[in-house]
Amino acid sequence: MVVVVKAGGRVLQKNMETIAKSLAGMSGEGLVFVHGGGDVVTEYSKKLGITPMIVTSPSGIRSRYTDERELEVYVMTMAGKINKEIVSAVQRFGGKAVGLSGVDGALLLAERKKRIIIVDERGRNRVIPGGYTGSIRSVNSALLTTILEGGFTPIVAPLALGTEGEILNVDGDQAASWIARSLSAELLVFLSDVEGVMVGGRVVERLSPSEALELSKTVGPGMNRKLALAGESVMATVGKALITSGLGEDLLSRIRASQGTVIQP
Amino acid sequence: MVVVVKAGGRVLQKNMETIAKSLAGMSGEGLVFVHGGGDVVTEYSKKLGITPMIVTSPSGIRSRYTDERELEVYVMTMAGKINKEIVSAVQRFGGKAVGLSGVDGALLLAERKKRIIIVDERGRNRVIPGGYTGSIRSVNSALLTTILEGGFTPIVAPLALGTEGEILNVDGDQAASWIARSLSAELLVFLSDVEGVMVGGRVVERLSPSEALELSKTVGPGMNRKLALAGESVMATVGKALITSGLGEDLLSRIRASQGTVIQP
Amino acid sequence: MPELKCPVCYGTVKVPEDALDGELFEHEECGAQLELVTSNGSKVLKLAEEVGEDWGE
Amino acid sequence: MPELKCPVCYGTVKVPEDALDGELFEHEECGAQLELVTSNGSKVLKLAEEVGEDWGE
Ligand SMILES: [Zn+2]
Ligand SMILES: [Zn+2]
Repeated sequence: MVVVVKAGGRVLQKNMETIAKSLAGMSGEGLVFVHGGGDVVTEYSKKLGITPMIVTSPSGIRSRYTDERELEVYVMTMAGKINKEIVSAVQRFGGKAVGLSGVDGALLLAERKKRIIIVDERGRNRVIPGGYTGSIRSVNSALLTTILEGGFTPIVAPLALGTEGEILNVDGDQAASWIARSLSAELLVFLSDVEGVMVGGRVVERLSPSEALELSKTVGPGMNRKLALAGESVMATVGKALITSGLGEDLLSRIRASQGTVIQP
Repeated sequence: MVVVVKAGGRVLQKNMETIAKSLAGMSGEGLVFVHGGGDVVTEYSKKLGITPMIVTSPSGIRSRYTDERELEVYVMTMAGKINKEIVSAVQRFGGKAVGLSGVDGALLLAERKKRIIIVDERGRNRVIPGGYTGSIRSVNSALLTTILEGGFTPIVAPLALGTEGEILNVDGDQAASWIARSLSAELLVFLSDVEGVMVGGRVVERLSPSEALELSKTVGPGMNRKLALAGESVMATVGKALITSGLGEDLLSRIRASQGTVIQP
Repeated sequence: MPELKCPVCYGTVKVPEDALDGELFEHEECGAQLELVTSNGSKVLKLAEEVGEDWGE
Repeated sequence: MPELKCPVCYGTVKVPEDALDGELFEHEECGAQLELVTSNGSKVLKLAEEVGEDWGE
């Protein structure tokens, strides 16, 4: 039984201790944790005098544009600072954690965009050279399986290897979804800063994968991506997906009771 | 059969491609690689406006004094930038590498100095609060064994867990020696920027462990530590230690032919 | 508003004065996705290809 | 050069004018390793303990 849990940087900053404690509580049960941390990358980019460039795609997806200098900060922050902070925190609570990135054991292979379309500051579509970001194309789950069988909990930073062996920045939600699919996970959990997918001020409790894909077209940015990935994952090999809050104290019971939005056939 | 190889930051910066290629050539043969990188840490500390403080102990050992901000840069640079650069480079040459630090799987446990003695700028001995550096006390080799058995080459950054679960900066040579001892390595290699231990302008080709310890008292800083660790490791469980140059193209054949200074009973 | 030639249907495409290199235009008449480029010092339209949306954390 | 009392043998220890807190002195008479500290505004010597050399990369 494998459970893949993803938490973004904002949730981690707000609730690190509880999350680490919960991960320690699930450690040894086939848990894989994937983290984000874009805000911390931005903070360190600023400290190093690099102005982060956020690009918006024509379909409204906002993402960081990663040049060579930003990639360096991205790697240092994600695979260095954030990853090792989580690993040491999980171990303080008695878990056995191993920090990894998609680069290690060629875990995540991604394709880099040579050219990307952005909506520029005047609201017009434009083509620019692609930065060091990648879209995941395959997972080598051998390393994860080895580490899980050794009784350790992998803590994965969202990096990937490009086709020329270069390091790339990949989306953490996408990384979690690909890992869950490659391991045929029983459960994929997205820890967000809201209780679940909200429609009309209320949490949607249950969605089929196709309903999730349909609803992903109308919900706000951030949640749209999670919802689409949740739907696609369950359509593939994942048993169930859960979008729930990563804030609050009762994280483990929320996950075990599937509180939030459940995506299931 | 286990071989532990250590290279410092300067050697890595000068000869990264050849080292990565050599590691890839030894990958899957029970290889563990430990890296340094102090110079790169200094570079990033400066970029972030932190002035590095180098302290000298009464016995003449110079080391970086690590405060909380410096530790952060240390973790980002060592476990983030340098570690993932080596991992991706080894994989470009066909190796299967996994980046780790002493924090992962509680691989290296260290004791932090609460108070340390330094020789101050006036040449006088003084006690100051200890920084975030640790002296290694034990190794949990379970994670290394798991990863080696999976056919991967661990690439280890010199971090350790303190007794309160905090992250500490530890010496890379010390880390390599402890890992080699815990795995009863057949061979421990220190890649340096000289051909071996020099006495009277010539490389000393062979030393017994006790001769190594004796000579460590008279050779220059940097080499003295390697020589002492080599002697202690071979006195414990390590078959043989080799201090050789990490520069040049023929790294793999130098190691296989034991060119340099061999420490062996 | 300058008028440029569509390389697909050879029809006319209106492009804003302040259009920049890399800017994309869909030619409504033929449906082609066109990209503004500077070729030998003058602005021309070429078929946009091999582009995707950006991904990344 | 001020003279301070050794807390081990109660003998006299000579300390330089510019000595700083944390500075270490070996009392030759008794061999004690002593540390200069400020206590209630005045400089005194106490037995130095639990100190080691620094290690680290
Ligand atoms: Zn046309
Ligand atoms: Zn005395």
